[in-house]
Amino acid sequence: MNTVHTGGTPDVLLQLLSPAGVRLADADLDPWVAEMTGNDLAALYRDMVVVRRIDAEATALQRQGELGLWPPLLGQEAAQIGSGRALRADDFVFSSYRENAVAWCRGVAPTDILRVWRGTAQSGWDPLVHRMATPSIIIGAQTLHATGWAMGARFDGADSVAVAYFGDGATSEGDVNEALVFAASFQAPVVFFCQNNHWAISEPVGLQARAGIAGRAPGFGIPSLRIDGNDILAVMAATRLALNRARTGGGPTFIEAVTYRMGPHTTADDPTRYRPAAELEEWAKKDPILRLGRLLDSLGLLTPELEAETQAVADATAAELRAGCIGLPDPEPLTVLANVYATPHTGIDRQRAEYAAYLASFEPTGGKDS
Amino acid sequence: MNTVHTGGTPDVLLQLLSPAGVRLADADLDPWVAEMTGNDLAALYRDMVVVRRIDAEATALQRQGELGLWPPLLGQEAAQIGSGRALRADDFVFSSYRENAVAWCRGVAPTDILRVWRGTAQSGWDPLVHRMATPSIIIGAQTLHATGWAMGARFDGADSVAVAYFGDGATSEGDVNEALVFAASFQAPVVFFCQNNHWAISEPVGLQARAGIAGRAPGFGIPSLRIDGNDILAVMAATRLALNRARTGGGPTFIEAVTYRMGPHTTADDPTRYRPAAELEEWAKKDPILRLGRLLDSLGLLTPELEAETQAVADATAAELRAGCIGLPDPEPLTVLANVYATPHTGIDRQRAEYAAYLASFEPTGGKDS
Amino acid sequence: MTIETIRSSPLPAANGQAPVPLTETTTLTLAKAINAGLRRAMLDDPKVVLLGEDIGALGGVFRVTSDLLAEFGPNRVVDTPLAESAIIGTAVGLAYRGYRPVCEIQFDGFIFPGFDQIVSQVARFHYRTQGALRMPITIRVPFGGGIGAAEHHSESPEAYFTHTSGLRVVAVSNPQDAYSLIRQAIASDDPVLFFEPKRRYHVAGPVSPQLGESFERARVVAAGTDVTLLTYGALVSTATDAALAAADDGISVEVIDLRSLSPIDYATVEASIRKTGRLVVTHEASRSGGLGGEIIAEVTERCFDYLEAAPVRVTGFDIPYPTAKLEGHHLPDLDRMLDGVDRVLGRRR
Amino acid sequence: MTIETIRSSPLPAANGQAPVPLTETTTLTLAKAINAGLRRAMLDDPKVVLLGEDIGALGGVFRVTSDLLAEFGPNRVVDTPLAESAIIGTAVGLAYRGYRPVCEIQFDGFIFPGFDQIVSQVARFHYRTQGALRMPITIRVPFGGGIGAAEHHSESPEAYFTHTSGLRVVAVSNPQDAYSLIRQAIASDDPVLFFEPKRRYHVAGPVSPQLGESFERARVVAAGTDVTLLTYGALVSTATDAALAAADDGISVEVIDLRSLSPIDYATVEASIRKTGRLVVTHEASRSGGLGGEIIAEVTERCFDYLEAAPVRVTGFDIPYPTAKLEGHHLPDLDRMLDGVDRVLGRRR
Ligand SMILES: Cc1ncc(C[n+]2csc(CCOP(=O)(O)OP(=O)(O)O)c2C)c(N)n1
Ligand SMILES: Cc1ncc(C[n+]2csc(CCOP(=O)(O)OP(=O)(O)O)c2C)c(N)n1
Ligand SMILES: [Mg+2]
Ligand SMILES: [Mg+2]
Repeated sequence: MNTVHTGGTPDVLLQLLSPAGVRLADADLDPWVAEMTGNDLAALYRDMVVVRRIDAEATALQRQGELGLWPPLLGQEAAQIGSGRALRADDFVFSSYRENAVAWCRGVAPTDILRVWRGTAQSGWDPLVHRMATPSIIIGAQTLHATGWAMGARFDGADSVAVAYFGDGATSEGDVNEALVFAASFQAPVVFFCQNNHWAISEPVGLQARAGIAGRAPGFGIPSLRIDGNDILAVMAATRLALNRARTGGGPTFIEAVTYRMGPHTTADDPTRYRPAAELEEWAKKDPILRLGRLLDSLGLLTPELEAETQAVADATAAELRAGCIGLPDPEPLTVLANVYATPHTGIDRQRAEYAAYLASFEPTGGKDS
Repeated sequence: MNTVHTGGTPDVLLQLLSPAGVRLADADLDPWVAEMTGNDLAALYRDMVVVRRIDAEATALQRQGELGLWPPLLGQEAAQIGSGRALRADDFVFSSYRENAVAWCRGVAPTDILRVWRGTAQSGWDPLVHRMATPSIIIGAQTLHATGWAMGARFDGADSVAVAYFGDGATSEGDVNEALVFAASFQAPVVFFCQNNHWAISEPVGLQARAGIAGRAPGFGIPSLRIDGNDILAVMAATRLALNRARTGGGPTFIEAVTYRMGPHTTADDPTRYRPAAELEEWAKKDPILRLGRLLDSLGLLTPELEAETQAVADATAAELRAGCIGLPDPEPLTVLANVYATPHTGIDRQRAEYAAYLASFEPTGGKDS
Repeated sequence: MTIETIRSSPLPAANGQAPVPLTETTTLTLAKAINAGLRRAMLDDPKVVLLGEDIGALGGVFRVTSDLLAEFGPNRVVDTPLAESAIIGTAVGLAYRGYRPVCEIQFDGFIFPGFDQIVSQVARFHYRTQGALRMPITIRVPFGGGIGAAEHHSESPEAYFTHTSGLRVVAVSNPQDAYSLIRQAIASDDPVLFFEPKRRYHVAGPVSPQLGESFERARVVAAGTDVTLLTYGALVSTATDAALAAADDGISVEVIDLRSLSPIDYATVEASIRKTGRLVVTHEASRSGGLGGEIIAEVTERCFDYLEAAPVRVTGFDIPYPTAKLEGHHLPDLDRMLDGVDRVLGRRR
Repeated sequence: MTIETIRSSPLPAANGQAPVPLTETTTLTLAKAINAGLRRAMLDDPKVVLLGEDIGALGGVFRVTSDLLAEFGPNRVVDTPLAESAIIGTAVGLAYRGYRPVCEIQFDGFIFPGFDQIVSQVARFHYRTQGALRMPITIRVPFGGGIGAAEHHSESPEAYFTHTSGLRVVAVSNPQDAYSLIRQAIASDDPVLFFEPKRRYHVAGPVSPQLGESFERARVVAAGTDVTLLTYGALVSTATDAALAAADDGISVEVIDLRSLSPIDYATVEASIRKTGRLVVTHEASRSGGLGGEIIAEVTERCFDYLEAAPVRVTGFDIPYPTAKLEGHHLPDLDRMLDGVDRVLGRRR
């Protein structure tokens, strides 16, 4: 297997699909997408269009004051859908805040993704139900959680795999490096999936990783792959390859998906302060959706029906999202003091009783304004 | 320069001196020790014998209850003297607790090294005078201090170099990895000198670094060298090479000195619980002092005079150490509350006054027993 | 309660020009006042360097370091890789070399990866080396809630640092103090945790170029005789409003802005309590182990005979910082402060 | 003061045999009692796994995990690489999978590299997920001084954790509690910081196999009527001695061992203070921001009318933990406790 780099800095960028939509051959990756049908490709296309639409709608909702903040994934659809769709239901995802398309793949309702950003909950979904952890805002922390989960899977003799998603900036944090150490030591079935979107807020990737991101892992004893993250076929193939290594006792794999954050860091960010406009233009040419569209087109699959159907799903999802978002109920006041502990706790119980009494003292005039 | 590994896991172990004391050639390292005279070799030999004697005497002092604890360097004399003697006076050392021979090279009086372990002070010497930081007990923390110091040296346009000493176990800590990231990003003039002595208390190096220690740095964009740490010539040459890279704008270098902790982790440790006896025997054959002795002998330099003189220095140093240790004054009681801040501080000033009054209240009966 | 977003209001774009040094009293936002203080300190002492994430071209996510990169260059305004332990740890190394590093932690909740370096290194080197080594490091931390943010962006971790000997801890509440105290913090030969009330960043006020009185001194914001209301940071403004509201009710509340959280200016606090006999302490941080308890214990010890009632705490609950739609319940507001005043006066419960 | 070294006394060598489970009251050292408790928990629940540095073949630097690797194998007793953040962070992942990890932090001072994972992750997941995810993680920390050790080996960091909502904090003082409470901590569905008084590790006492009363309950160690002396961990023994000494002087001191530091059993504390009217709190940790202040503030609020004097603190100073030859000055000892008792009785100063 030549594409798995066990040493040195891999500078090859693995691709199965050129920006022009031409299918390229790669002996190592090809087998992992060999059985894909036209329908499969169309499904991936639909996924990408829909999550881009979710992203646009959420951005609009933020601009309209319905969300506090939104971290767009614009440009990273292939990296997220390609990997997310490669997972098995019993695998477990540990992600950062930007993996909204992965959540989509894990069956999370779009409205639930918004809860955190509307501020009605700190976890939009039950992590055990969707087998996707609450996204980590502390950069890199989740890579250790993924590694621990994978250690447990190995102890249990299970063939489920943990997948840790994180950004290029995250690779500088101690936690991510400690995760690589532990994963290597315990040969934990974990896939480290790094989306190198070239920026950590205003900082270019070169500040974080002088030798290239994929070059880091082999020094820890973890093979790595550097793939075109805007090429959904390469992403899917590489993820399947890595998952399979993990399932069959091969231990951890590190994937660098080279992609680009086409939007701001979040809706609060203004990238014109630090990012050359030309760079964005360059990457627009490598758009992941256009690219798969071109392949579909060349295969005669980009039919008006597919376009229409995709559009309809996107429209419906966006409408559902908007209505769902606006309809999200505000949490009950006293839930502020709920669930701090799993078992009764004299300290919190007292504060809860006191606050309930305090709120009740406003009752005659209609309750505390909140 | 072939010996500086910029990628992959270097498995070559660079040597200039075989365990039998035979001088070996290495095109990259040779120039850095080309000008060494017989006197220079004899001086290194003397250094190693003396620091081993200091180590033995300190161990004895601990057994006799004069020290609380002692971390022996037995077996690591070449790694520490070879590197310590390569430094310039204006370089700055940031070390761990085991680098007593490096402190010796920095001109720290042996008795001062003991202060910490006798418990009379938390820093045995003034770090700014000896240009060697107070040894870090928190594993790995000092590698960031070294990197910061080196960033400052670069900002200042100075050609001084920071040297960070740490162990194989330390490479697992987030801090050490973050230090590599920062050093690479800022091309800081810092040498990372890792003594791989095969153990971190009871844990073998394989638990910490599956791919080998020297293989880690290239992935961060830092070239590395893997050298025989019991070969004082290789150590000195590699350190000089790395220092020179740093001084001339080449940025950081990582050195893995492969050596062996022949004693316990500290005097409180019992390695028979976890370490195979055969391993120790194997390494005894590679003893760094024997090895240089054999070279000197083959060069006709291991004269009775040298032996006698070395012995005399060692004896004198040990005697000085013992007398110095036992004579170390206990700190004055009120120093417990001194120097918490550099500037007056109402909180601590009050506690100091109160405690002085409290102590004074015992005066009639001869003061508080302490 | 509406959701405010971080920087929901448009921010002035970087103009690329070096601002003129503050020479006379000028109206500045709190954020701009810190910017001006940083700039003054950097002009005065070439050993002052800034370290942090996104502090260069972007000028920090709150724009507190705007334009400083352009003026002082990348060796003085250092955009660092994304690693808080390294930001603090390299600052220690710089201090070893005689620098006066000013670290920016992007948000309160991101200080914890750097906690070990702060607690075990920065705070201790002067003591450890018996005074041989100074750690004139300033760690700037935008802190507190009320901005409708996601988790880890609204915390008040100050008590972790006031329990750490060797650190000084300062919290500012207004543009003038922001300017004067950041300069004093940087000039201090001791390490200083410098807490900036992020929800007050865009509130403007007059700033004179004076250094002002020592940052160890608390400030009596409003004089009063019935109750002492003690606070710091963003809540100083709320407390001042509460005092006004109480005055309508005939209650005279003395509001004190602590400014220095470690050490605490007990001379000023004691003088107030000897006058009022009643104390309310209010902060956003959780109650248990928060600064309020420490202050009450100390005041009880110093002024037991002057206390007419048990001191009262009005604080955040003992919960992780809650989701945005619930933070209005967690944060002490005017009503809860008045409730505290009522309680210490025995008027309620 | 003499220097004691860590493990200066010879330790029993690993015998390689699995100890018989505790079935009747047996005399055990505190360290062995924890070992027995861990073993019981591991036998009872296959999801209990131990993680830590040197806990396998070595049995931990204090031998608390002796023989467990041999009995349970490397998937249950996991010697980890040297990285505290990872020890805690992987425990979180294991908890996600239904495990009950028990992490050993080798010494108190080494917990700080893991602080972020404890404070921002372990403590919050239950709240964050509205109860969907439990974090039954126990973090064992040998704590406190008095062993003549080098820096970072003698600290009392408990107040950082009692200020962290979402954590439970327990400190044990004797072999029976060590055995019972480690089992309760592991069985708890909440995360527990479990502080072990390292200078008492080798003190033996009777241990019955009972789980005993809930770890939330404080224990009245010695009944008394004049002064309440509140403490936990290693100082319980000193406080008991102080009570005996005070009795010689005709002063009746009630000694309370808190056991749970978060939450605190204020029912027991209040009952005592209503009786004595006088409170002394003593701990090794620094005074400012320590647990003493919190307790005094709370007691003042709850029992103001019962207090006959201002409560007194007898604690470590506001200094980094000092060098071994000075720790005798820093640590509260019998004399300083008696001085505190005298002060609260108005007999001195
Ligand atoms: C520990 C920590 N430090 C700082 C931040 C603030 N922050 C949020 S996102 C971000 C950049 C992350 O960049 P990257 O890892 O590349 O992910 P991306 O945003 O590009 O997806 C920073 C610095 C944080 N969330 N956590
Ligand atoms: C942060 C931290 N964790 C744990 C320890 C306890 N400890 C002291 S030395 C040591 C092993 C260090 O091994 P290594 O880095 O290989 O250095 P060596 O002792 O072999 O020189 C450990 C775990 C510590 N001092 N600091
Ligand atoms: Mg990025
Ligand atoms: Mg080692």
